[in-house]
Amino acid sequence: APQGGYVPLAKPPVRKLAKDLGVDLRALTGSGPGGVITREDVEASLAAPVAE
Amino acid sequence: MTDTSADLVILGGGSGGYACAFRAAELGLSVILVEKDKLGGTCLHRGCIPTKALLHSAEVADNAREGEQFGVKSSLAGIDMAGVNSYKDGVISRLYKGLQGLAKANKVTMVQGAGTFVGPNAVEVDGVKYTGKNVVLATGSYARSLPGLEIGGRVITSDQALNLDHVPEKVVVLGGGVIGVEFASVWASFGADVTIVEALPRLVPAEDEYASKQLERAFRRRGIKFKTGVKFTGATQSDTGVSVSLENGDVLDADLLLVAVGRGPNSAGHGYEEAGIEIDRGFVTTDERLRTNLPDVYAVGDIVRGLQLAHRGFQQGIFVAEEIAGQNPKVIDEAGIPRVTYCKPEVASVGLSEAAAKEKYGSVETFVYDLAGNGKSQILKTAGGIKLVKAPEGPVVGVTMVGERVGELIGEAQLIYGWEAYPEDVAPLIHAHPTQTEALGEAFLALAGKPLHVHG
Amino acid sequence: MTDTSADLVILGGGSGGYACAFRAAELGLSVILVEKDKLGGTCLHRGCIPTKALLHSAEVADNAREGEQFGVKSSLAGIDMAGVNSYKDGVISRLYKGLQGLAKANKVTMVQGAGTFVGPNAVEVDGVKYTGKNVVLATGSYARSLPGLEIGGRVITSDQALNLDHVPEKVVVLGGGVIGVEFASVWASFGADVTIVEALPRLVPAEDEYASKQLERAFRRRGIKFKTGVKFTGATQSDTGVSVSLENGDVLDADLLLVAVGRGPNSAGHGYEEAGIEIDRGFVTTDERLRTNLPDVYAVGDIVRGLQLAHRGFQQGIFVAEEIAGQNPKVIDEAGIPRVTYCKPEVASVGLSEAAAKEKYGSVETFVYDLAGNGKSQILKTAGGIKLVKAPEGPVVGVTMVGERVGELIGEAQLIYGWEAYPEDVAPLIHAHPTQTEALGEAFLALAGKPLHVHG
Ligand SMILES: Cc1cc2nc3c(=O)[nH]c(=O)nc-3n(C[C@H](O)[C@H](O)[C@H](O)COP(=O)(O)OP(=O)(O)OC[C@H]3O[C@@H](n4cnc5c(N)ncnc54)[C@H](O)[C@@H]3O)c2cc1C
Ligand SMILES: Cc1cc2nc3c(=O)[nH]c(=O)nc-3n(C[C@H](O)[C@H](O)[C@H](O)COP(=O)(O)OP(=O)(O)OC[C@H]3O[C@@H](n4cnc5c(N)ncnc54)[C@H](O)[C@@H]3O)c2cc1C
Repeated sequence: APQGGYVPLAKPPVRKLAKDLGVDLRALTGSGPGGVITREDVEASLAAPVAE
Repeated sequence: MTDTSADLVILGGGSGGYACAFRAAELGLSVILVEKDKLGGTCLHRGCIPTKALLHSAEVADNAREGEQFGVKSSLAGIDMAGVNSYKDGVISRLYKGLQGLAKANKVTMVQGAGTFVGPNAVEVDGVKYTGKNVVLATGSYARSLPGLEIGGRVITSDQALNLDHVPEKVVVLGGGVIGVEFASVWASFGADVTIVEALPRLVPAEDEYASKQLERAFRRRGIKFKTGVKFTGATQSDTGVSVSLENGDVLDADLLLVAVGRGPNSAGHGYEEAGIEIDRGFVTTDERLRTNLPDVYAVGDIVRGLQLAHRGFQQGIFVAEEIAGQNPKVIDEAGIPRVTYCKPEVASVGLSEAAAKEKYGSVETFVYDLAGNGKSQILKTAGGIKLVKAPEGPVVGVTMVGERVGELIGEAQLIYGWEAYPEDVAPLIHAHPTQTEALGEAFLALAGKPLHVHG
Repeated sequence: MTDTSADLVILGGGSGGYACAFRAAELGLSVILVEKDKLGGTCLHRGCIPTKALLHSAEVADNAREGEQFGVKSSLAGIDMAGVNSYKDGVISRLYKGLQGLAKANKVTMVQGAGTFVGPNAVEVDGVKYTGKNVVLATGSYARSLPGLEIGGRVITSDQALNLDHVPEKVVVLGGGVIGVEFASVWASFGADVTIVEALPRLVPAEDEYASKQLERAFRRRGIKFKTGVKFTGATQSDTGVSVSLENGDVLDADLLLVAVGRGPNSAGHGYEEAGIEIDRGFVTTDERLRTNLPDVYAVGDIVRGLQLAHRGFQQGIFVAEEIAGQNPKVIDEAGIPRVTYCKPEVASVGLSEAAAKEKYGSVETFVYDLAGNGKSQILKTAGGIKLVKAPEGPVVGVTMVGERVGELIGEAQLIYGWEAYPEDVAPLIHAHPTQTEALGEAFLALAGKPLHVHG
């Protein structure tokens, strides 16, 4: 992340959803515009957990 | 004949009880709701709704008195309390009718009468036992007094204050919390001479200090007197008045003394302790999932320690219904429950005060936006401001607002807090001009490092 | 002596121009702002602020007239237009002073005078050429009329309407858009006999049809007449009145005719076309990053086709400043800009209307929450409702609200739309009771399948 600057990985409700579901957003690649992580990305990560 | 067993038996049909009933019914559970008085409870009949009706009459009166400031040749000949009461009662009865309709539509079985909890899982009403797979206790609260201070005559609580047939000339309000400042505000608008006595060092002591300062300044301008940090020692009443003594030797004479020192949980006399339910200084003890110590017995609303607010009751009621239905709802974050005090000016907050946030995070960032910079607030001629508290490198964790009509801004603030938004999330969403929401927007812009209409 | 070159030269100091100037200055750019009249432009001096001040005087007048309904013995002897104007001008001048202070604090170089754009990158004022690495055009808009309808005498636009020294007895308002319904609302509250003429089939035709229906019903109750779907054919005026003819043969006599048929871009006479800037039916053509066809020349605000709103100007101004500073801001979603019409009752919306959403998504889900179920709205005695439009399997993409004071709910609605929230995200956040925000909360609860206070 750029110095000092805060870059949202996802919109607030999606971040909140991810947090509630225990999904680490930093482990996901965003498919939304500008690389933003979408609700679908979060849900997909639950459906198909990636190998460690 | 009514069924005497159900998935869920609820004792008390106030905000907590009925919200639980409706949600449970929606989820397919059978529900018996026991209420000794009127569906809707304190909030609808003796709380939120009637006070806010009085406060609106108060606003109308202030407007009429101050019309000249806006070029309006209005005048105020006085307050017609019979008219105020019939307006207020009209609002209540319409909402009451609606609520009864909802109970019916949701197929909730209503049982009229005073219930007693009998272990392990039933409520007895007039000799009939209603057994539930689950029981929810929701008997609410009552207006407390102080030791040695008996309610009666000129010494009243909110219950009587809501049904006065006249405007008192001179009132002392004991307690500078939400209910106290709301009544003080109404009576001042209606032309009374009002003095608030608060033992703690400031009005609305549960709020961020910023709110107290702003409110005190506004009340001073309105001519509402207050004595903070001073204890009440006694009151005596006669045919002509009531005399209130304070620890510092002051004696205040008035027509009425409103006792607004808080509300106590209504947990005695309904069989709780007798049945082995754990009670802590009057409150029913629950865990964070609102379970009492007895299996399948829950408690919601004002009998559970915490904020005494109607929508907390709603939220807890819904939570318990979903819990019972096996939906495993998320534990409620008490700090995320919005708080509004509807006096003039209003106070609204969500999340943590600066002091609480400092305790939690060590250090915090704060920003105050003064309503002097907000066009719509200038149009309303209201003063006040918005204070944000931000966790270090984190989201905004506290919003406190003071000003006329800011209560309606809490919806937005609540989403921001609840979704843990950063100032940078809010900043790109430029707010509508000219609204008071802009003040919130400006505060977030400023915290995001891009102030627009911010005066140094 | 002032510098005549800067990183950024801006032509026009209205909402778009000054927001761009302030943001650019914050980002370390040197800025020259050219304004021929007053910093703040239309919005502050002849638009948003004065109209909302009139609307507040109107609210105060209505309150005084209707006090009895609330038990308040108030009365209204009339409107003192000199008082209204001095209140209004007081608000403007305070905000104007604030804005001038901000320009100074931001170290924006103000140039007073009418500027002409000269290619490739300069603005000429009184023979002096101000050259910018970048130029932003922000000359705003003016009140349009119809062919053959000359403004003057009893035929006025908002510019004159804002400075009347009397309340007209009878007015015809040509145009049922935002500006038209706002003035109609003010004058009706001030006691005038008002008729709106709108060529399209409904009032506020840019809004979801739901809003038009609700507003028309409310206006009917208020005695505001309107003729929709009928064209204006001509007006003649005399010493004693103005006579307005409609296509259907009707003739309306009035004291004044307010022409509120929209605002045209102020893009002629400032050298734009002459310098090769592409213009499309008066509007300066830009791409989605607000670039004109000339390199390093941008345009913001009402001269760019789209919503003519002050906060759109702010947002575009900020966008261009950040773009020039190399911050690569996100393209503005025009639908995400909140829209508020401040008549009584207010209309507020964000996102798409049902019709627009259907076009985009094929089918949509909608839900309407009636304010009859909302306690605070009942207290205010206001009718109306909230309509949500949801994309199939997607977020809420449209919110339309009608009712007194709902304009302040748009802040919350805007976050929900802007952050693409699902009803399930909003539902757990139970709103404060009793507020109007609850109505929004109830609508989301219902869409999430868990209605609380919803009447079937
Ligand atoms: C003056 C005042 C103003 C307020 N303003 C607001 C406000 O603006 N906003 C806000 O959020 N909150 C406000 N509150 C607080 C709000 O009213 C309470 O938080 C809310 O009513 C609590 O709901 P509850 O269901 O826990 O209890 P209650 O609403 O008190 O309901 C309890 C119900 O149980 C019934 N009951 C009790 N015992 C028995 C029994 N043995 N058998 C059968 N029935 C029984 C009672 O009759 C009652 O109907 C206000 C309160 C007061 C007093
Ligand atoms: C009656 C009315 C009510 C309104 N109410 C609202 C409302 O409630 N909310 C809302 O969001 N919007 C409202 N608007 C719209 C809002 O005023 C405009 O959208 C906004 O002002 C547009 O900003 P702008 O910067 O594009 O243009 P403007 O504000 O028009 O500013 C343009 C500036 O450029 C200057 N200028 C023009 N040509 C030159 C030149 N050659 N040289 C130097 N200077 C020049 C002008 O003097 C002016 O100051 C209202 C408009 C009107 C008329």
